[in-house]
Amino acid sequence: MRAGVIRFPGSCDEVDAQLAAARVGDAVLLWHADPDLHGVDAVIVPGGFSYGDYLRVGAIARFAPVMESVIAFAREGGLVLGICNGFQVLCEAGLLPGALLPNDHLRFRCAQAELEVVNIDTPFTHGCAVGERLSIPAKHTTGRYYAPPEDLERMEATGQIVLRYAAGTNPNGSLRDIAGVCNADRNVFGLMPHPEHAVDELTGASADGLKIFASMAEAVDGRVVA
Amino acid sequence: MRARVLIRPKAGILDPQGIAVERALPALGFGGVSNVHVGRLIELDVEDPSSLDAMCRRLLANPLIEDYEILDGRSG
Amino acid sequence: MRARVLIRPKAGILDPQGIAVERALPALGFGGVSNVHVGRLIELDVEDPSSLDAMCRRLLANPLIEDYEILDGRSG
Amino acid sequence: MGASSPEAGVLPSVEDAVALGLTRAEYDLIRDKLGRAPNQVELAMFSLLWSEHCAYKHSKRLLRTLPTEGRHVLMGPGENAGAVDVGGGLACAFKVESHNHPSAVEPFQGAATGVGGILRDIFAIGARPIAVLDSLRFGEPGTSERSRYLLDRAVAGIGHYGNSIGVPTVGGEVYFEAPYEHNCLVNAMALGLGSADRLMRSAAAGVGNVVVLFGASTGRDGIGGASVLASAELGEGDEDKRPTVQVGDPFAEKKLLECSLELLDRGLLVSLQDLGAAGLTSSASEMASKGGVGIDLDVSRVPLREAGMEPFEIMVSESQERMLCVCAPERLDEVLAVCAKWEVHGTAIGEVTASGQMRIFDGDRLVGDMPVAALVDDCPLYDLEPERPRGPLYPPPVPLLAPDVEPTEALLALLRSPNIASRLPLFRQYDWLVQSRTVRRPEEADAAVLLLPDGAALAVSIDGSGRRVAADPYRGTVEVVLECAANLACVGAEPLGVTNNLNFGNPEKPHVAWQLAEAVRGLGDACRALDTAVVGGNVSLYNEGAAGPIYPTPVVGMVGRLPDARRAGRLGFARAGDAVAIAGDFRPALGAGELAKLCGEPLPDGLPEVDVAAVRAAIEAVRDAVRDGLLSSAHDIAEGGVLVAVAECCLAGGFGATLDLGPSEEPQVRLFGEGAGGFVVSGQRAALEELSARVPLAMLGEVGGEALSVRVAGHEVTVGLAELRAAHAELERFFP
Ligand SMILES: Nc1ncnc2c1ncn2[C@@H]1O[C@H](COP(=O)(O)OP(=O)(O)O)[C@@H](O)[C@H]1O
Ligand SMILES: [Mg+2]
Repeated sequence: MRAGVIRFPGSCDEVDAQLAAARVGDAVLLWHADPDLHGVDAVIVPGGFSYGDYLRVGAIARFAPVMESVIAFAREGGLVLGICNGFQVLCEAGLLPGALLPNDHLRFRCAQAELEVVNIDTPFTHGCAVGERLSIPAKHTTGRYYAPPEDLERMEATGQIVLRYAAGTNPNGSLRDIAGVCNADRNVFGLMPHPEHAVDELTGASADGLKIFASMAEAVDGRVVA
Repeated sequence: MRARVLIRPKAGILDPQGIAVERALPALGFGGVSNVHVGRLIELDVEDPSSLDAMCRRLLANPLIEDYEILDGRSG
Repeated sequence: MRARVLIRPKAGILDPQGIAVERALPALGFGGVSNVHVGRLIELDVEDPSSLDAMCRRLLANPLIEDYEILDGRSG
Repeated sequence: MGASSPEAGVLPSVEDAVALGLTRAEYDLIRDKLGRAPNQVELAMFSLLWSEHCAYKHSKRLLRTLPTEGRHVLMGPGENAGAVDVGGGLACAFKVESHNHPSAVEPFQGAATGVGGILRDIFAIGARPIAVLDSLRFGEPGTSERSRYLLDRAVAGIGHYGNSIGVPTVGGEVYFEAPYEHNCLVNAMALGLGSADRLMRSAAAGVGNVVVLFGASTGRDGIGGASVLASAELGEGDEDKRPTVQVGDPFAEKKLLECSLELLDRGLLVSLQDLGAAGLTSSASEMASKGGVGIDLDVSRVPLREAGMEPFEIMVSESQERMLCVCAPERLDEVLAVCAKWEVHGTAIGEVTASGQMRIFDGDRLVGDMPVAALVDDCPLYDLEPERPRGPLYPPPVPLLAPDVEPTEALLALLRSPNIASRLPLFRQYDWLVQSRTVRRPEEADAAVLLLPDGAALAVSIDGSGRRVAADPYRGTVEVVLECAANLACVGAEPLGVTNNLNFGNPEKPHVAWQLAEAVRGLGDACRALDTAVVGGNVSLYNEGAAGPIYPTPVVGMVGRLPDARRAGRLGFARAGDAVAIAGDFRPALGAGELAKLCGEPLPDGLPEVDVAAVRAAIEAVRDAVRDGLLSSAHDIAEGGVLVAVAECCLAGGFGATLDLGPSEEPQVRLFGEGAGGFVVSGQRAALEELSARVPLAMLGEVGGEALSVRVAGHEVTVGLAELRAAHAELERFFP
């Protein structure tokens, strides 16, 4: 898999995402002002504070020249992963349902999140088992997932809810403990926790996040990556 | 023209900022306050006021979670 | 009474959000916009409107860096 | 540009000079240096460069006594940050700086811009910021609403800036004492990594080279003081036009950081300097002074955020997120192109000259013309008149416990004390893991540990105990340095260098002068004893409130290295059955300790002597044991003494322990006494016995179970982990 990680002004975790993706393939940085995706197999919209998170998280980044190409890429079935701020950008861009609102406690919180894999029938989670627990750090001020009730019902039915915070550990007030969702076609996936910060036990509390990148690589390359 | 855009959380969506303000006020001796909501105020000079609505829908507000209202900057 | 409090960065105080929005708009095809400022909107039901001013000074606004304006909620 | 003598304009008077904080004598000296009365622009510039903050009038002579050279030092004091060699061709740049006053006025923005300022110092020398630490002091949170507010907002501000710019906040310290009630301290430290052979200096060079200002536009931020110079009479409400509160923009700084590092990577710059206190005035003058050149600046070319700013306002503005660089004329276009790429505004505003003069133009009008040497070097330095106070300077703390308090109650009260309780409610508001380098985060180990590319790691600790320094400025400061080294030892690191921030009261008062002189003597002696060097720092004086001076608070930041990140030590007990011991010749005393404070004891006049050589030996023994993987855990004994240290090991590891401290004349001293040089270590019995060959070692007992149970001189203390944890979580109350 050759992954392209977008760098917006204000991105913070783009290099971490590049290093994580490079563990299962190649990874390059894509510049926000350059609409050319340089033939990557998958796009990662990284965490950080694109455009300072000013106005509304993800609202300005969503209009960057590169995003037009990402939207087209996604419509053609290309794999797109949005992490934290990237998740917010993908929601603003309409590639994912719902929106992210300020945490119910209104503070930035950095902590290990205990996640439960709900749907493994996606290119991002098929390396996991249903109900498997993943321990992945989350760090954000605006991670409370919201979608209108009728949409939530549909998403439950169509398997678009991919990750939940383990019962009783919801760190931000997300509806139905939702931590990560995909689009109807399941080729676009966004989550608030940071899998790129859970790829090596030396600098993270676990390596569970690697499963997400490995799943993507397998989906792209059609082979299992150690 | 000077315009003001008022953006508020849609009814029915939890507004923890509003709740926090509502909780803090009595402690400071301000009773009789209810129904508090916190949103955004955007003020701008715009040459073509007719473009404001589109601006709100495309960028300034997120219709899924927010309502907006455009005021003439001189009003109020 | 339903009241609206508009809170904006004081004149001369840096307004990073306003700058960011002003920079973004032309790229979206919205030209002719200038002097953009981003502040906060607080809407509340208050029994005693005369207490609003004190509320703004004590809690709702930060007088060091923000100006506030109280509007009757029905207006605008 | 080119002109004869500057426009006089409305000549400011000596009273204006006094209003700006200069003495009459200093004003006369400025007259002599210029051979005429300074005009408005010149007086504004002199008043800032000759201020305590820029000129170190009362501290420079003391600072000269500090050891600033050593085998690891690449860059000592004098540049924007110090730097040490961390191997693999890499340099670690680091510095601590205070933002005390701005934080007292507006804690969120004050703390945020403090972080922004120290980060600029790091990337100004070409290092990419990799970590932030914070050192905070407030009044008692239990009784002071104001202190709770300052704490809450300062922490939020630090998090806001550090989190948004993608630099992890990996450590820090916070203490609460009444003397900080009217004068909080907000110090921020930053570390950066860069290639050792390409560190950037700030000396301007190359006559004819261009001076480029890049970053945010310039407003009236922070010019409050100088506004007495405004020739335009201020009318009602015009005060708004002269805000002193600076608002931080981490997004602008993020772009500034990437832009600056790319400019340096491409070798486009001759020199680089951040704009900090005193804005363009100090940045340009210091660049010229260090390069032994002159600089011409044209304020009419400075991009402004507000209309109608006067030349002096532009020169003294402290608008944030700006940098100044010097480049060759033929490089200017490339420089501006890099700025454009990062959406950073860059403007050529001046030129390096051979004149040795700082000349300020407004278009073609010369509005200021001063010898650089006069501005930067000729500020008079003052000798302190230290005098040891005869009586106590600080009232005794409010008693919360009876002197004969039972050990169990004392332990729980100590764990609940805001000075000891878990800092998790604070630091979980900080991103401690971005950049994928953090091997040890806060409360996992006594020092933060950051992975280096070659598999080695940096360790960093920041410390300062105002109360103990107040009791004994010399020994208290020695203890601070030793504690930093002990923290590093607990993760297996050896010191590479030290930075420090001297937070004191008014140095013109003999007793404060004495505190300052003694503290600096202690700092120097302790660094020499550990043969490590002071590579930088900051001084913050006049920290006094209505109730008198703050506790003298030298904050020490120490950076070290360990060869193998995978061997980094932890503080938590890790294995049931491990033996627990105290390593080091630990001689505790209650005076000036946390328990004494809770019991309302007045500060003692002096601390027990420290055997620095013995402490150093213990530090090195523990460090080597950690490096060799002999220990399961290591934790230095600090606030609250042995029993609190052991409880912290239990909580961090999730294990209980059963210990026997043996007989003791004074069980309270044995359990809760404080002092330098003691470590709680755990590991296999054989490993600890091996350690005992190098350092005095007292076996205490064993790790295991769900409770901490300690026997001493007949007393028995047994507290379950859950109860310990509940007490330790006290600060949660302040962060709902
Ligand atoms: N307490 C101190 N110990 C050692 N060096 C110091 C101390 N205080 C200031 N310095 C050095 O003096 C120089 C000027 O300090 P400062 O004015 O804070 O620089 P800047 O304006 O770049 O922040 C710096 O090189 C700093 O490291
Ligand atoms: Mg500097």
